[in-house]
Amino acid sequence: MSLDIKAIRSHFPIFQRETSDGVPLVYLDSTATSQKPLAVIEAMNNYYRRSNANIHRGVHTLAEEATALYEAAREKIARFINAPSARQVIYTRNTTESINLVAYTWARANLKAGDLVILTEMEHHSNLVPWHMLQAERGIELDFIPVTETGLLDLDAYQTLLARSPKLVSFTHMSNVLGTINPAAEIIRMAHEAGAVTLVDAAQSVPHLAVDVQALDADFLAFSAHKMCGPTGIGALYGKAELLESMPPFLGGGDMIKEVKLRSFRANSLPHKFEAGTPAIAEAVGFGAAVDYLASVGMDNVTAHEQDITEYALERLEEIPGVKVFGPSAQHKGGVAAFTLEGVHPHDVAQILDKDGIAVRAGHHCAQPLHEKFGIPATSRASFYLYNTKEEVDLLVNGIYKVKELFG
Amino acid sequence: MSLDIKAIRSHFPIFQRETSDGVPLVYLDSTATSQKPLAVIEAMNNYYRRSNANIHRGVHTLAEEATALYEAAREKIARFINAPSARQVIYTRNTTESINLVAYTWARANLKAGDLVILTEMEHHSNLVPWHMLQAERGIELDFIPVTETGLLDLDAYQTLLARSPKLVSFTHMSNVLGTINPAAEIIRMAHEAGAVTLVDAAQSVPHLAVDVQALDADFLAFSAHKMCGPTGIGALYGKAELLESMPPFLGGGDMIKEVKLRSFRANSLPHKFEAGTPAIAEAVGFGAAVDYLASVGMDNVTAHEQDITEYALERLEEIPGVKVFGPSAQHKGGVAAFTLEGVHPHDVAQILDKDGIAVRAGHHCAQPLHEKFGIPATSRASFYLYNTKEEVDLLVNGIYKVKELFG
Amino acid sequence: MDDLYREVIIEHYKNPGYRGHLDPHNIFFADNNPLCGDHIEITIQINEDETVKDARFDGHGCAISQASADLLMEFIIGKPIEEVKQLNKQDILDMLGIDLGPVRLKCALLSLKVLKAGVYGLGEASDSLVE
Amino acid sequence: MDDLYREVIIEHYKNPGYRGHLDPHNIFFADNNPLCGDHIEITIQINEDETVKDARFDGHGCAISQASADLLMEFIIGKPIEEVKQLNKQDILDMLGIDLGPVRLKCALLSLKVLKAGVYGLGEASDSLVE
Ligand SMILES: Cc1ncc(COP(=O)(O)O)c(C=O)c1O
Ligand SMILES: Cc1ncc(COP(=O)(O)O)c(C=O)c1O
Repeated sequence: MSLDIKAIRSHFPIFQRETSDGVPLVYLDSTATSQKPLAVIEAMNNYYRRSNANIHRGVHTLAEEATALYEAAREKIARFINAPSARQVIYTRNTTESINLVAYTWARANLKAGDLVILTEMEHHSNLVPWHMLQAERGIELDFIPVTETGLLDLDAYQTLLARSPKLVSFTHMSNVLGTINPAAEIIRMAHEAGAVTLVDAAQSVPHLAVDVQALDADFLAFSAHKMCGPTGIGALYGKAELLESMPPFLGGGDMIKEVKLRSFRANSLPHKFEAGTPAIAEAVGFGAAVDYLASVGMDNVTAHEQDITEYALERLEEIPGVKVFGPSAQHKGGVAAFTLEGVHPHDVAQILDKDGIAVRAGHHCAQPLHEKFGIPATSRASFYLYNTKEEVDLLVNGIYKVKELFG
Repeated sequence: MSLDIKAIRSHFPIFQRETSDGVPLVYLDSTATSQKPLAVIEAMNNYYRRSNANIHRGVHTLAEEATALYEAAREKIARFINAPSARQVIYTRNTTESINLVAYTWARANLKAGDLVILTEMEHHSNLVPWHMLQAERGIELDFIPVTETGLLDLDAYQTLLARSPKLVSFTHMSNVLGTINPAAEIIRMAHEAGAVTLVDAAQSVPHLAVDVQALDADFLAFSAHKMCGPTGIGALYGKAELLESMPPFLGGGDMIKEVKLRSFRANSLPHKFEAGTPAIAEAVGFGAAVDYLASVGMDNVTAHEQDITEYALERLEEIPGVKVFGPSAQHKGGVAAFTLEGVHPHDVAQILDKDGIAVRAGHHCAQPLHEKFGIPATSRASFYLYNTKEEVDLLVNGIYKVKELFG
Repeated sequence: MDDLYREVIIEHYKNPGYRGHLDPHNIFFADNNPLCGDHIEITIQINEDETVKDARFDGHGCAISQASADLLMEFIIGKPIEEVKQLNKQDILDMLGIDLGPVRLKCALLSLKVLKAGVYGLGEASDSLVE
Repeated sequence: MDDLYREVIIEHYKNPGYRGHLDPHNIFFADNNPLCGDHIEITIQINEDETVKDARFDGHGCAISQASADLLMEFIIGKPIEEVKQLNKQDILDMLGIDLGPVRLKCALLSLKVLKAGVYGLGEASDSLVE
């Protein structure tokens, strides 16, 4: 089934805007953050207009409504990733906080000097820096699954690394630069055979692919609402129940406790143990609405549509002299095309495209080591989501020709 | 000047709702969370409908708009508390995260076993549990400024505690149960004389009083947007520049870095050093709008109005046989009245009031040790904000008489 | 006044029929609701044929928690233990004759949680007993 | 095409007049923009009367950063050092003849930052030099 893109675009109010007079928005930056459908904006709107109250301990009508909405959203998110139970879904601010939560709690409780953590060369800074910090603090060791010239993970090298008995394998499900969709189930199976716990950075996969945490057998999985049609300010960490239960709490404060004395406390049960203080309530409601929206479109349809556009985009981009697209071929790849244009800096490319309303990102996309690996300081990146069209790819390509002309 | 409450109430869409058929909302739970004016709801709305993009590194129009909005809000918040510069305002999720940030970074870098941290007996769990956790991890010592029978801090006892050379004095500016407004400037001056750093839990003060961090000479000051007409999901930590600069980062990831290599990173400058990953962008915009709204009303007007209502409420409540209000007299107190009604559990009080649309909170209000001190498991709490009226106090009092009748 | 505080609840709260302590007893269990400090303890005597001979509760807390406990004790007397083990949330709501939000539900279910932990001979009362 | 990429910018980017390296020189300084990897280094010769005798930049990066550097070198030759120390953001924007958002502003100001760190003899180039 192919998506009715016209209908879908009409769900997103931002597409009514022009970036400057008469210039419509061509938004090709969903990998950084997605746009939001009206249903999500309105869900939060209604929350603030009708049900806003602090949650959990309130007896009054508003507090009960707010609590019910907040927890119903958690159920929706749990179903969306096929978590066995909603209490295994912890609300965080974003993928970054989800990963840090694991680094501060599970990792600090379980890793000691010399213990090996395996990452990959294509990680986002969010899945590098928390481990750098732990390395500096604890003396853990880090090693990296190499990325091949074509932008895939080198699984043979991974097999070799596993012989060193890592305690944790933490990797991105989909690269935000190369677009590579990594074989997560296989990476996890191999890690488990070697006795390691796994963390999946699913910031780019949950928004774009049907992700089933039980089929993957993931131990931890982190993602952000803002990349999947949801609001900023909220993300999630999924974890296996026995791991989450065994972990010490992260932030201390209201709601994460069962009982507080002047000099001690007892932690609450899941998921509250990891949610200290007044949470992002309206944002949880919006997150739930986003998941409803994506589920109504159907994740398989979303993936198929993106695949279709990406194939077309790669074809068109590669025909432009001087353009080099990074990453694997379309079949291993999500809706991301990071490229360089010979003789023109990515910032100039992005800025000139912007004058035609075309929003692409330029820079290292929070993946500096990966850019270093490919010997470039920066790329321009176009990325696609359910609301993008082939016509927009054509506009991008025309825009790049204009850039070439200007710098020719 | 007295507030035009009718106009103010018209700014808050939620007051158009009824809690059940024909029963209007009497919202007396602003200490838990405040309601939101239309200006705040619409600011976020517009952000999502027009400018939504990820910030900081984007070159395209939307990214620049979003970045400008996000940083302009920081400037507004800095001005609102008279911070010397906006880079001293760190966005967090809430007061709780702000306090934990200090506990995880400044405190873990500066406190060792045996070092004394002074808290008070009237702290919210948010300013207890982070220190319990550090006590368990590090062996720091905790001691507490006692609360007198009338609900004030015992400053003589504090003076005695200071002789033990504490490293940190962390205290609430205003109690969320007793309503006590503590003499923050004096507490800080005394702490500084003893060589201690200070952290002010300003969750209840910044929403209700004009707070000037420079006049207070506070080292750190924590507050939440949701209690001051702003959205959920965002709060702030103010800190003195030299302290913030000397502190190690908290969460690792995108945006908080200057440079990332495969095995190391360099932290970014303030405020970004402490803001890892995609932040709560829409919420920052809403936070800025909330600060604009409060500034337009005038914080002195807000305080005066609340004082007026509180005086009236204390008068009316204390005339009800069997009612006992906790905390000091109105002149030392913000807009909070926590009370017990003889023979009736606070949960029952709250629930019966709710049937008349009156929203009060019942429980320990995340201040269990304080309740223990007063020998009660729970209280009912009515709290007031700029939109409350004396008529609402009358409805509360009538409601309590109904409860008495029912249980009589 | 309203169905939440139906007369029966206030009546059972103010004049409980089954408040007290049985000695000797076959089953004893106690727990509290940490959210509000409600406390319930129960003592139960059992007949040779595995039915409830007598039952009492003691404790303090809100009208909902105390009335539920009283109604529950009344209900189980004479019932087979096997049947007591099957009691669930809905049974309590039926006894109270009202609907409750999530926070007050905890109050209402405290006595059932304590009862079931007791009859199952568990070391700890868990929320999952009453779901 | 549009005022951001005015011909003068593209022209200075493609055919810079002051790209190079002076030897001997009185001042040398180098820095990069960590966001995009742009790199600028400058060498400057100074006359006895404290005016700029000659100036060159080298480096790589976007058109904005490289053109600004070229325009800046052209501008300062012959000027008193004291005047060079006073240059600020607006001067660069005037040379470019365009307005810039916050991200691209960093590109535009990189050469000024490097220049000022050099003439002030600082160990490190800080953003506050060009505000
Ligand atoms: C005095 C005080 N401190 C801290 C907090 C915690 O605020 P938040 O839940 O927004 O983190 C509260 C809110 O209830 C409070 O009243
Ligand atoms: C692969 C990957 N991991 C992690 C992140 C960080 O997500 P967030 O900024 O929402 O924490 C991103 C977002 O850019 C990403 O693409």
